[in-house]
Amino acid sequence: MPNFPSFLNRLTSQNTEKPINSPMISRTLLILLSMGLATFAYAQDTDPATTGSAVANIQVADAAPESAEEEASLDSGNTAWMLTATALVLFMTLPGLALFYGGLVQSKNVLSVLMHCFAIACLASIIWFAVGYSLALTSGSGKDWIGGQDAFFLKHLSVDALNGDHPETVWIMFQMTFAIITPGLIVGAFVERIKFSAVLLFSGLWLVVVYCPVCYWVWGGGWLAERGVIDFAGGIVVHATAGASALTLAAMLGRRHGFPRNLKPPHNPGMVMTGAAMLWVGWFGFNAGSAAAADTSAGMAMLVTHLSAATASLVWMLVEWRNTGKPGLVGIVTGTIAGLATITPASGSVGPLGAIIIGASAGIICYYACGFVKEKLGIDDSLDVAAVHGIGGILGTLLVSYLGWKGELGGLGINHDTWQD
Amino acid sequence: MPNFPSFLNRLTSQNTEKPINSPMISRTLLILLSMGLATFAYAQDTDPATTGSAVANIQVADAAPESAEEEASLDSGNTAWMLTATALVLFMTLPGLALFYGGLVQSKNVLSVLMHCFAIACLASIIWFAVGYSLALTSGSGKDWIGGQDAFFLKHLSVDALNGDHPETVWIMFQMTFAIITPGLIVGAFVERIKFSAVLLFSGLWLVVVYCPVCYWVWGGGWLAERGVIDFAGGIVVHATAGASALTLAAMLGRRHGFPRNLKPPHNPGMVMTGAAMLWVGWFGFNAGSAAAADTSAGMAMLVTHLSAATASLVWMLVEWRNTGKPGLVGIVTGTIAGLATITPASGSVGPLGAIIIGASAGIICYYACGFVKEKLGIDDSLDVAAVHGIGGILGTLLVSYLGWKGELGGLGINHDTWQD
Amino acid sequence: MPNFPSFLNRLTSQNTEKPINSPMISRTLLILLSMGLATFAYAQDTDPATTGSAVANIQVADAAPESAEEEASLDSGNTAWMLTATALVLFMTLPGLALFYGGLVQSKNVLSVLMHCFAIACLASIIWFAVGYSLALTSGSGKDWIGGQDAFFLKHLSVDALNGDHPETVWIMFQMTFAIITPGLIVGAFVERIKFSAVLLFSGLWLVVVYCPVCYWVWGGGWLAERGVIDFAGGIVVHATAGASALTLAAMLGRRHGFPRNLKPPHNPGMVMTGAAMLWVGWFGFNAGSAAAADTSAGMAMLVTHLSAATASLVWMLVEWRNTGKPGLVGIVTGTIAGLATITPASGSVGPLGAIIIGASAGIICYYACGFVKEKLGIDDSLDVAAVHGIGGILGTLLVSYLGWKGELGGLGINHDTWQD
Amino acid sequence: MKLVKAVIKPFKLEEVKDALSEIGVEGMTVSEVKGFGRQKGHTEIYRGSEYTVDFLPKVKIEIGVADDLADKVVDAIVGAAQTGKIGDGKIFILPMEECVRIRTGEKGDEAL
Amino acid sequence: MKLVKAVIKPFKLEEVKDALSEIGVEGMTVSEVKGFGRQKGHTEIYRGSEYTVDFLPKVKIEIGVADDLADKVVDAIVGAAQTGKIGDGKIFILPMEECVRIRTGEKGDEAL
Amino acid sequence: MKLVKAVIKPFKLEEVKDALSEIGVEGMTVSEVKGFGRQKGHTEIYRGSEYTVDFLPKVKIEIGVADDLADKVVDAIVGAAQTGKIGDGKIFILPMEECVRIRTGEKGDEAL
Ligand SMILES: Nc1ncnc2c1ncn2[C@@H]1O[C@H](COP(=O)(O)OP(=O)(O)O)[C@@H](O)[C@H]1O
Ligand SMILES: Nc1ncnc2c1ncn2[C@@H]1O[C@H](COP(=O)(O)OP(=O)(O)O)[C@@H](O)[C@H]1O
Ligand SMILES: Nc1ncnc2c1ncn2[C@@H]1O[C@H](COP(=O)(O)OP(=O)(O)O)[C@@H](O)[C@H]1O
Repeated sequence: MPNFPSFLNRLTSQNTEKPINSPMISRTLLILLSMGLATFAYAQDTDPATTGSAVANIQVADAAPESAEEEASLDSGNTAWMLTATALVLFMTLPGLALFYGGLVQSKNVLSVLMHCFAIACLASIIWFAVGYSLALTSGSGKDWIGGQDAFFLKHLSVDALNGDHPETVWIMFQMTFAIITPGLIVGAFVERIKFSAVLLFSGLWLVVVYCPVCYWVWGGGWLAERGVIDFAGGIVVHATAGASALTLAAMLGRRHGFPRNLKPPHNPGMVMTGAAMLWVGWFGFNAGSAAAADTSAGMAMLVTHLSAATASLVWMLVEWRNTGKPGLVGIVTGTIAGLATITPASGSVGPLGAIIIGASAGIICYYACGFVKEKLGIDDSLDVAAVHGIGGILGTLLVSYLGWKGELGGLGINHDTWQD
Repeated sequence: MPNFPSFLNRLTSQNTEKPINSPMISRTLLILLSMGLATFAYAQDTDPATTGSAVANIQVADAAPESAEEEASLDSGNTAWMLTATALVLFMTLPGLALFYGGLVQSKNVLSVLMHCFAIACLASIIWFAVGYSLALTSGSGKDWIGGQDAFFLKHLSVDALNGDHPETVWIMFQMTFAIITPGLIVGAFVERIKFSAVLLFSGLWLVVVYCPVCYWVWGGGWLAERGVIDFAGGIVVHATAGASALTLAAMLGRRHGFPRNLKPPHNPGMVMTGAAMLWVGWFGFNAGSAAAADTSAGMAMLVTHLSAATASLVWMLVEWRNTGKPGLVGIVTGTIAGLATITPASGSVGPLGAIIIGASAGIICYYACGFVKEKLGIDDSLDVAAVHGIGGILGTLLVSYLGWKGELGGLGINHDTWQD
Repeated sequence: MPNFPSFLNRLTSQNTEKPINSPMISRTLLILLSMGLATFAYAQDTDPATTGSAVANIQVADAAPESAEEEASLDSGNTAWMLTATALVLFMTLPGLALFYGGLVQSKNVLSVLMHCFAIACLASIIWFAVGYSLALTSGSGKDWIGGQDAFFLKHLSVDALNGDHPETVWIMFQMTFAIITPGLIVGAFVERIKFSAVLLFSGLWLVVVYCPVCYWVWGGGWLAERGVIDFAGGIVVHATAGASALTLAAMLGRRHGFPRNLKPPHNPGMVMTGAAMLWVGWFGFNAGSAAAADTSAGMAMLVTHLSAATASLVWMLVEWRNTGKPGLVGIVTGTIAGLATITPASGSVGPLGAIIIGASAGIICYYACGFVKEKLGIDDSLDVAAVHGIGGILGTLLVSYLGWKGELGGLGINHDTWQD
Repeated sequence: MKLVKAVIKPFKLEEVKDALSEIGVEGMTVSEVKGFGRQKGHTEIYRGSEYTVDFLPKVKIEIGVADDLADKVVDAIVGAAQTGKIGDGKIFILPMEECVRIRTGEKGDEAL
Repeated sequence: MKLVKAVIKPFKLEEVKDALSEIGVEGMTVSEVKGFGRQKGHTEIYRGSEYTVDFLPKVKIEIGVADDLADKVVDAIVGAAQTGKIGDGKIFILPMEECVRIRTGEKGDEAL
Repeated sequence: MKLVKAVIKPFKLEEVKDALSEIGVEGMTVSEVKGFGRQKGHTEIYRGSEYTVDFLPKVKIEIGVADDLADKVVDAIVGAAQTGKIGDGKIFILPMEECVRIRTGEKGDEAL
């Protein structure tokens, strides 16, 4: 990757204002790393109280298929829910995310954004099959920063292998849909000014170089998992990585022509709303599916996910109403996504009142983060991936320490004695 | 609420023709009450034969979580289905209902309608969390017209509480999606002539003042439940209340400019169709989910729901074809919704042939009801909420007495001996 | 049906270029038959090795409800999944297929296409209730080419009848959604040049005369089932029949004005993408639901379905990129559908690597088949039903012999010893 | 003959149409346009960023009229479309040499 | 030079374009418009209520032509767009003072 | 007074608008049109079949100007919209008899 900058230079379409300069690359890679590490470190700092249960929260703890095979037997109810959750998470990307992003750009760019989302989904699927699952979720490498190679091309797979009490095939598919949506989210950072071939190349590389390792660290049994980081459904793995990478990439690519004073408004708020609604519904699969079972944990995850989304939507709407004089459709649904991203890491560990607090924080903080990134940092993170997903994912990871079970404020709305996971 | 009319007067946007006059309020409140009571009374009159089983049909009969907790244990299959059904019912409102209504209005009002649906969904969620669930579905008040206050802010909730054999969290979420869609339906009555702040205020109040009590009466163990009213999935609770309130509200608000001779046709029938299709799919969760289990009752509910929708669609289309010379997309999908609303209260008690009869009745009666409300009553119930949902819900409640199990015509298509619930 | 041609002649709207001539009918009926038989024969030729397991693959093997009733008991997990799968398959047609087709035509025809899809869905539901289920999936006739008549109007149905370990009602509904989408697929052959009444008449007749028998042959215990044909989820029953009939019908109806040199391009690629994404998600219900349980077979079916779709999309995109200089949204999503149709018959018998091979073949072969049908055969199969679904379904049926379990190449990626169904 | 071209605010279309019908104008052709003028575009705020909307939606009406009717048409439009607020629009009057009714081939004032 | 402005039924666009190409017209500009005229709008019935559709979809074609070609252009349009039914549309001919081809800066008949 | 009508490539709209603002033009009316001209349409290939796209998207700008400003306007447009590639579009200049500002009723050059 030494000539990555010049390569990017060549592939970038002519729409950018600021050419990419090589020293910037090293700087931004540093930013990426430091942001990432800061998050994790912080998460770790404040988490000791929860260490004990956190490992159990991480649903891959018992995911090593070989060991599970003999004793466990298939539970049709849990399997039914995991199959459904997989369909829901795919639905988030196709067509949910595609419509959400497609509606936010200018009308002349809508087809290109849809194409990005769709092609990335296909590409990520193949990469997950080829190397991703193996590197991200199987042990066997003996290392704590990357998974093994035994499951390349899923060659290890037998049809009746189980992961816990559902088939391993379902687990591979469910996690695949996470690997699909994460690079899809980053699309929001570079819309309207990048070549299609560059999108494919970047997304493919990113999945292998960034997503798989981080996924292994947190869910695959890597060093963060060992230190007890809580990330129920992907606040770090999905949203923080996507947000940090989006920021880095947006800074590297430069700004769109006309940024920040002369941009075109979202061409189709109705399309944005439709996409956001699909993301909301699909997120039930994302968070409640991360319980890996149709059980009380899944039920609570769905409830808090929904409450956080609803609260963040209303709070965002009210802030916008106060600041601009009228509430808007694009605003309220952006609040929804902020609320959903923020509850994601916490959805296994907080109660209803905790969810309301998380949602309200998301509505305010992500709102101001949007302005901060674009106005203060001057980075054209076009569809606010960093401000909504990145900040949201990090915020949720931090809040869970205070709001979660046995955290400082107590698991609000949850009976302490009966809460066990 | 003594100054409600003048309040409404202030909040109404300038689009109306007829100002609201105070005496009208009392009159319409009377209409609302009488309509409601008439329905319930009628339902009760004709229902004695079914009293025994009706209580069992009402899925909240055994929903008092405290009592169920000890003996029952969680069934993962039923939980899986209830999680799925919840996602499906949310999908009905977001984006289903929003698109359905959005396509029916003029293009300049589409964003406002989408905003109404979305914001109401968020608001209803928070209200359900704060007071709704408690007032509508928990006992403990000792009264037969309103529920208890122990579950305000869900403070009673423990993560492993069960409702029957699925988590109480799931039950709260499932019922929340009903509380979301019902005020959403009423949006159809006041589109194109109301201020956004008035929508929020009305919907919030309505949920607490109308929906929660009626829900308690029928499903929460209130006086109607005691008298054996059959309302499997919400013919009374959801559709009749929404329809009656829509009619009242439309009468109070006055007519749109140009009503009835100079209105603009639906701006986007394709959007209407998309929304209706999503409502259809989501309705499987609504009706079959009301069985509260993945069992034979859910299976039959899904089958009859589908048959009624298909029949009503075709019948509506044929009536329109005969009356206007050509079948239209808006017509056929309105028939679908009529068929779905009408089968709702009956979907736990009729067989396939019963569903065909219900669907055919819905197709004809709701078709003519549309004309009746607008032309004869002269009420600008803009998107025909009363004619389609109100009449549909009431019609289904009446028909179930004749078509349902042990009703006068017998449960058509169902083997009497083996039908037990 | 002797005057079928002249009947069609009368009902065709004036948009066609080439009048239908009677001799053509016999010719095309011959084509249809021969195409169909060729497929089946071929499938049979190469299948002996799999005969043993094939019958088990066909999920109707144990579907005779009477026999299953006593011993089996309901499994809530499997029932939950079948209820969900049913909702997903309905979602494929409404609104998935409708939007997919609607976006491909000229803007002036979009409403008519949506209307076709919607009305056919309703009509097929009623026919399935009245005679279809009985003729297609019940025995009792004693014949090997058509089912019995005992289940006309579902008069045999008792509410607690089981099919295997899920309710028979669910089975009827699940299969009904297949009967809905298949005539819906054929819509693509005659868009933009047929009267609405002709569509209804043709679709109704086609369902009874073509679909029900073929369904019985393969899934209902008919002569093809007896010979061990593998068709897990409908490669023959759904896609090959739809494709062959589409070709026949397109040839009979003649070409659209301006075919092939002066056609209008798809009016809304974004709508096409939205529909295709919904088809993709829904297809999980189609294929994994065909396992009739939430088990390892369903999990593997979902995994291979997804991999085939992703591979075919990328391959189609690359071929188009090479041939035309730029990749397009309509192209990549057509590849998706090709990959999904092709894996359908094989989704119960191949592993991940087999799915990749099937997807890649679909991407290339269906791509060139589109050109072949339109340019070489000169048949205006307007939305390429034959090339994508017909060729796809046949291709998958052929490939499964080589790639499936114990087929010549072995079940790639599947551990032979543990693969049992 | 004249061709009168008026650019008005969209929500005034119905009123203008009615006013024109009243003075006997039987035909007009309408299109959606975007206007740029003294009424500067507004800014919309999405997610904390400002977006400038330069071009505002307007409706353009074209009416072919006989010479003597032109002034009445202009008055009718001004009467119906005026709000007194900036952005009300403009009327342009162009000379027209000939008019043909396609259905009949009629020419001149007959064809209007 | 003249500017010929024709309002026709949308489905006649292809035929008019072909007819114009035949007589050597190489350029034209087309837009979607709504027409109001003798061909009154129709009513559509949705859910038992009547909706009046006043404005019917039409297509407007603008063609800049040299003076001597104007009549041939009008004839070609009339020939191709005529159905004889009400609502066939109108052709307006306006005087044009100048025409410029942006690519080259050419002026006058050259630029057409 | 003149009515200047320019058909340009859509992505040049911003630049033309800026160029016109610079020379003091304060108003214009813009619409989306389809153009047919020397720049023949292209073919698009979907699923192995060719589709011909005859009409290309263009933007039409209409500007009412005082007589003496017309040439400057034309030059500004040519300057901003020229790419030198085929399909750059045309400018038509029509005589205009009168202009009315609806808001005030002003007429003539005042109203522009
Ligand atoms: N010189 C012009 N040429 C063409 N159209 C114009 C011109 N000036 C104004 N318009 C049109 O008239 C509309 C209203 O003009 P504007 O200057 O905003 O307000 P007012 O007419 O009240 O002074 C503009 O949006 C534009 O469409
Ligand atoms: N005076 C007019 N000015 C501008 N456009 C007109 C005028 N009269 C008619 N049109 C246009 O011509 C179309 C056809 O006119 P109409 O009166 O309906 O039929 P016909 O041309 O057959 O008499 C109308 O829809 C309108 O677009
Ligand atoms: N005679 C004409 N009348 C009206 N519009 C024209 C005429 N000729 C060209 N145009 C418009 O100008 C655009 C560009 O013209 P074209 O011939 O393609 O390129 P160029 O102007 O570079 O020669 C066309 O798309 C069309 O919209």
